Amino acid sequence: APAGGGDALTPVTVGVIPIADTAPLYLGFDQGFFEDEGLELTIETATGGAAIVPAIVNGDYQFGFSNLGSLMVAKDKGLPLELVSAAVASTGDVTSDMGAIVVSGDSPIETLADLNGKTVSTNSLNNLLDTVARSTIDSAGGDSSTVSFVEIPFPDSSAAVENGQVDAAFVVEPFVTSALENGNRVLSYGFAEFADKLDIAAYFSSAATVAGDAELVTKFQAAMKKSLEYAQANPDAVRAIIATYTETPAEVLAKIVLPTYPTEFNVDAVTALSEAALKYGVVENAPDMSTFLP
Amino acid sequence: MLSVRGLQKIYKVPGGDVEAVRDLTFDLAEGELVCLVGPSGSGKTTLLKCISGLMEQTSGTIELAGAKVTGPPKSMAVVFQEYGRSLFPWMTVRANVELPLKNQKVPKAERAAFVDAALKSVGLDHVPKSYPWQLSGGMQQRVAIARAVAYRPQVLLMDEPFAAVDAQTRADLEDLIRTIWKQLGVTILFVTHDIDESVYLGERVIVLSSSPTVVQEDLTIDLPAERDQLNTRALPRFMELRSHVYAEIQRAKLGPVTEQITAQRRTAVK
Amino acid sequence: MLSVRGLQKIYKVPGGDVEAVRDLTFDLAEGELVCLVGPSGSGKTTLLKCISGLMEQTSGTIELAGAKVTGPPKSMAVVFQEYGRSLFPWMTVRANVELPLKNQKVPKAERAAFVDAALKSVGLDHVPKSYPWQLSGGMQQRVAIARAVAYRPQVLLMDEPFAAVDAQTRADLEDLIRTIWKQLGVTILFVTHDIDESVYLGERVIVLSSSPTVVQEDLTIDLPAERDQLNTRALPRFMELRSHVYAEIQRAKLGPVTEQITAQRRTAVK
Amino acid sequence: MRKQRSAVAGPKAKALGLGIGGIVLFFLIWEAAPRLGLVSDRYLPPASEVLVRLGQYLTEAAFWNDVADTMTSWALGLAIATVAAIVVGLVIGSSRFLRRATHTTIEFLRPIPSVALIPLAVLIFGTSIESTLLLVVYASFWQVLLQLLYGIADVDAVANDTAKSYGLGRLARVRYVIWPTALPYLMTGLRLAAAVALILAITAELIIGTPGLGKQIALTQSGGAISSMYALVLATGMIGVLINLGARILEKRVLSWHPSVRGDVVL
Amino acid sequence: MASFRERRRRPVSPLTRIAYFFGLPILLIVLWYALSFGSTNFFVPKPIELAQTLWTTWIGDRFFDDVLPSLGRLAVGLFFAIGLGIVLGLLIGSTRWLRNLLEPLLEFFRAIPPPVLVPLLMLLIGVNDSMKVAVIISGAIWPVLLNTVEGVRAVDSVLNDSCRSYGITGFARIRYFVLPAVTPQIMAGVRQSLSIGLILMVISEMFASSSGLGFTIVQFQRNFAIPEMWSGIVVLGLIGLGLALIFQFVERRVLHWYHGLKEITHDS
Ligand SMILES: Nc1ncnc2c1ncn2[C@@H]1O[C@H](COP(=O)(O)OP(=O)(O)OP(=O)(O)O)[C@@H](O)[C@H]1O
Ligand SMILES: Nc1ncnc2c1ncn2[C@@H]1O[C@H](COP(=O)(O)OP(=O)(O)OP(=O)(O)O)[C@@H](O)[C@H]1O
Ligand SMILES: [Mg+2]
Ligand SMILES: [Mg+2]
Repeated sequence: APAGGGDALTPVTVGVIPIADTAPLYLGFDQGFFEDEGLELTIETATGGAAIVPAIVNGDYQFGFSNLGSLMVAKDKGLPLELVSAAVASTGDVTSDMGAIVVSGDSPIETLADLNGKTVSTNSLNNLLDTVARSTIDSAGGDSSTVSFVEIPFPDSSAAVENGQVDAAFVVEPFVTSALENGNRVLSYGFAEFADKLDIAAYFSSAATVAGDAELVTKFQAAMKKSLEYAQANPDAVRAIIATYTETPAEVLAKIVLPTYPTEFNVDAVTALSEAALKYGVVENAPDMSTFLP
Repeated sequence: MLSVRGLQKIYKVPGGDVEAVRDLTFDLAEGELVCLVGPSGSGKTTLLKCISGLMEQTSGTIELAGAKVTGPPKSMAVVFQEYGRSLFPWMTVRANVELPLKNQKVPKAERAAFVDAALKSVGLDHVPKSYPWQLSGGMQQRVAIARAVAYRPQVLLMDEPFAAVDAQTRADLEDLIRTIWKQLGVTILFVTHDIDESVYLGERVIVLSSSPTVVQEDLTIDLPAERDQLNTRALPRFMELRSHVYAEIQRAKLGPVTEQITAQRRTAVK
Repeated sequence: MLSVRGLQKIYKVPGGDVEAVRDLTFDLAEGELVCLVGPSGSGKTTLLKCISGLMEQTSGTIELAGAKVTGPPKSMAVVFQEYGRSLFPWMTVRANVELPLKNQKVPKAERAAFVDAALKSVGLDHVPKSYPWQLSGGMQQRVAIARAVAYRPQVLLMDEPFAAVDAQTRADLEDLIRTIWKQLGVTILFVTHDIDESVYLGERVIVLSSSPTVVQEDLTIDLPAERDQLNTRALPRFMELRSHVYAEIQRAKLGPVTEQITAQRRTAVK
Repeated sequence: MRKQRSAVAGPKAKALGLGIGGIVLFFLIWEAAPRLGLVSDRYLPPASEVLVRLGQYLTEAAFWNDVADTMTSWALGLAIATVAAIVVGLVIGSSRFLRRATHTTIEFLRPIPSVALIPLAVLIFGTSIESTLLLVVYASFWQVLLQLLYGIADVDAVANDTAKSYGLGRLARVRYVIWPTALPYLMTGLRLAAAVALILAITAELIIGTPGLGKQIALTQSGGAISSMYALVLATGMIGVLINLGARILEKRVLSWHPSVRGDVVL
Repeated sequence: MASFRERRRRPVSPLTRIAYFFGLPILLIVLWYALSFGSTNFFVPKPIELAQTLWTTWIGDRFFDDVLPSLGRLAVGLFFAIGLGIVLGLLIGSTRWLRNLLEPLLEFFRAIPPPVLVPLLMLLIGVNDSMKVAVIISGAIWPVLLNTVEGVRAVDSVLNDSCRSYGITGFARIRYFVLPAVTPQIMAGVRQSLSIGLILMVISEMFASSSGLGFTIVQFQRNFAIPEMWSGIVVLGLIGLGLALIFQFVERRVLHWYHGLKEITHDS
């Protein structure tokens, strides 16, 4: 197929979660990066893996977006999925990141070690966030086995913190910003604390697509690369595009901390994550980095 | 005791009103036993429902012991024409009869005695633990009668209470009603289709015209107070009275229109 | 036409069985009109339900036109004692009467004629569009009768069909039944509590004992075929027969035990 | 009791007034709760704010598109579920053998949450409307079926005997006796199912991400746009009220003979 | 004639009972086995695998840590849902102005999806067992409530007149007349509530929890432990079946008069 040719675009559907993390895809679509590669892109949204993963498996979608924890678990369980592209990573800045463990403004908790015996909420258990949280708590001299984690969706987390229903909450943007606005305090920027520019999520495809349609994958990777670079270079464009597909109020959007949009995985960080996942029992076998990453 | 004045009842039905009762006026003295006869559909059940305060009349007044009836009075018992539907299917026969007494907080021992006596008097002392739907039609009807009797009301309204029982039982029940009436001094209004029965039972027979209903005839039954099935029914006077009532009913069926002028006079057959 | 042999029916009730019918044997010839009388609770309704194939007997056989009854036969119509519950409240009077004919695929015009005639004959041609629950008890019962009449069955079972209608209407309906019987040659089994009615209507009267039930008496009514309300009822023979039936019923109420030996003979009063 | 019957001022207007009164009362409480500081207005904004937001929504074409999407899956799903449940119910309900044979299976399947079936639905149908429909149908089917089975059991023995004795066959009895008796139960089942279908239509959109009110709610939730979210929830509730209104009108028509509608028992 | 046979009340032998109980399920399992025989799809479980998973997953600690607490909450939730449903249903059904006042409001709440309602309840009640119980009540109450209201509105007019004429009013009327009369319909509602309660038990544990049957199932689903997830669903089904059996036992006692009246034969 002629690259950039307008006559025979290959249709491709990508299933994503409509959050700031997936802004590059939307930008790439806007900028025509996918069309340039001969792809006719359709973006489908869902709230989580429950719908995206089966849709990839049955070929409804060609590519999907998922957090790295889920992908490790999926591979561990033997799901025929393959990572194809980096997607989003933390800023690596321990003073300002897109994800943070927050406590209420008047909380006596000052350090991660103070969380011993306390309750912490994340959006999903046995996954990326609680693995990172456990790991950072333990590194900070606490004992994560005494911390009880509960699941609370991000939007409801800061209410739970303020009402004292949990002692701390691990949230991501835009809820970090709104938590700070409402007088809460960041205990730790967990991702940055854990590793430098930790990859949070990735684009993936099914093993069948990767093996059977290498050309498509290559095109997608190329378009993704351009999109990620563009996003990394144009934070204002990112903020502008987020406003089009989310309902985040504009005043909040202007203040949120944007993540990094890397084109390559941070192998060290991902390896550290996989080791932590093994350590905390999220996976049974640590993924082999040479085959796990594209 | 009971006074009905200018009673009118119009049923509001989608597609036109039905004037069931046009203009009824009559009185019952305390302790009277009056039978009500009239063609099918003439409004007897309607009248009873109004008297018992279960339904509001369209116009006219009903007074019981000097007070206007606006809701079901305490001291009144009704035996409904639809006996099958008036018993509680989730209660045994005994519980059905006992319920109104229990509700009146009659002491347990007394209650048991009343219930037993009532069931015995209608010949159902062998089935107290059965459920109504395990009984024959006539037996169900007798349970309803027993319930009314056990309640010992001051006023008893009965709507064709013996329709489903056999001739022999019917005769027994007729005597039962007269006994209760005499013993307890209860005021009874008794609807029946059996002309002989109305004459045998009543001290007075009110004949209703066909719908829209007025009182067509109000007949005093001047038979001796002591009545018995064989002798009373053989009296020539009994025969006269029953023929008279029969003739009135036949006349009633022809319609009320021509009768209205003479309708409300109170006659006694000479 | 109809042959009942050694019929027994035991109701299984938690806490003991009820032997409603013990041993019934009788025959109905084609085109016969037989009345069935018996004390309240003696099993008449039970018997009718068995004959109509609605309930399975415990033992014994029922044959209709030579074939064993195992389910409701097509050519049979039943008027139930619980008339109120046998009418469909979601249908108008007309639709209730029409339904069985519609189900038989009777052509529309013919159907309308049958229904109109039947409603007219029971005096209800003025309320075809009413719903059953808008009618008085007697009217409901007449709707049920009209339905059976309009159906033109070969066998007609009626369970106290005139219990709720007034004397005059009752007389008219009695004559209606005899007319239909003669005109259409239908076989009729008619349950009644009115002894005069049984004698006036029937060609034969079967008297049942009280429960557990046997046939106590099977009496041929040797009155002239042409009957009319005034003259027939005045016949001395009518009086004799009705006294005889009355005596039998009284005897029946005493219980079946002492009667069993003589029970099943077929008598004719001399 | 008597007073109500002789009520002159149109009882319909009165009923409507009371209904609106109830809603107004609710809004007042809602308005007061955040204003009095019982809950933080950041998590539960006062009613007025939400109503204003809803007012804005009502002028947006996108909102109406979402409503149309949701109502399409709702209507289709409910229709399929109802028809299927009626057919299955009438077949099972009128045969003792089937009733007994299917009992275990039905009781086993009923408590399975539709939400748990999402992966399976997506696997089979992808993320198209069929997936949403599967969930909607699965959840609302049981409501109608069960009500219908109880309705069929409620058939009056005498009425049924009457029909049998007049030679009405099984089909005719279903048509003329069983169906009308079960109808009131069915109407209740339909009202239950209508709400469940709406809930599932929205939940499915919320999770699978097919367009509709549910997706919009998910977006407002994950975007932290609280008043918008409550405005959409309010819209959902109002759709529920409208659906019920429709059900009541339908009920008045098809159950005019039934005591609950004809109202001999004035309560 | 099949219809005729319906009336026959033969004592049911235990063997036929067992046959009826297991017949169709076994048939379906065999069918499922045959259909899934060649399948390699990750999301489609196979009967034997599932049976093994069922055993290894749910027997042991998990039963006490996850299943029992959930059942406890379910029991409390159902108790209140049914109780409240009946009480409110009687009130609303027998008071016209109350019905007019509340009906739109109730319909409003009925239409709100639990996933949206849960955060609100979390806000108002907190993250605890009461919240989960509240979620169960918020969904399971409707079938009982609606059925009770409709039942009360349709009570037999002659029975109602009988009560009134004997002066049976107020509480006695409810106790002896309305409640028993409505029981058949209440039971239909209760039966629906049981399974809805179970479903909401799962949904309530999808939020703000760290244990429970629903939580575990959702975890399995999210972590692609597909056979385990299906086994959890089977557990739900089995609980539903268990509830249905208990229910049937109760219903038979409470409604024996009704079954006699309607000539319903007891089965299975
Ligand atoms: N609910 C109702 N709606 C409309 N019309 C009614 C209603 N109830 C009764 N009627 C009409 O009122 C008239 C009188 O009925 P009612 O039941 O009082 O008669 P009745 O004298 O008791 O007759 P019967 O001896 O047959 O029982 C009838 O014409 C009947 O059709
Ligand atoms: N479903 C039932 N369960 C138990 N016993 C019953 C049932 N139906 C009827 N019986 C009993 O069977 C006997 C006969 O009842 P049936 O209804 O046949 O009498 P009947 O002759 O029609 O009486 P009636 O003239 O009073 O209508 C009665 O003793 C009754 O209690
Ligand atoms: Mg009447
Ligand atoms: Mg009988």
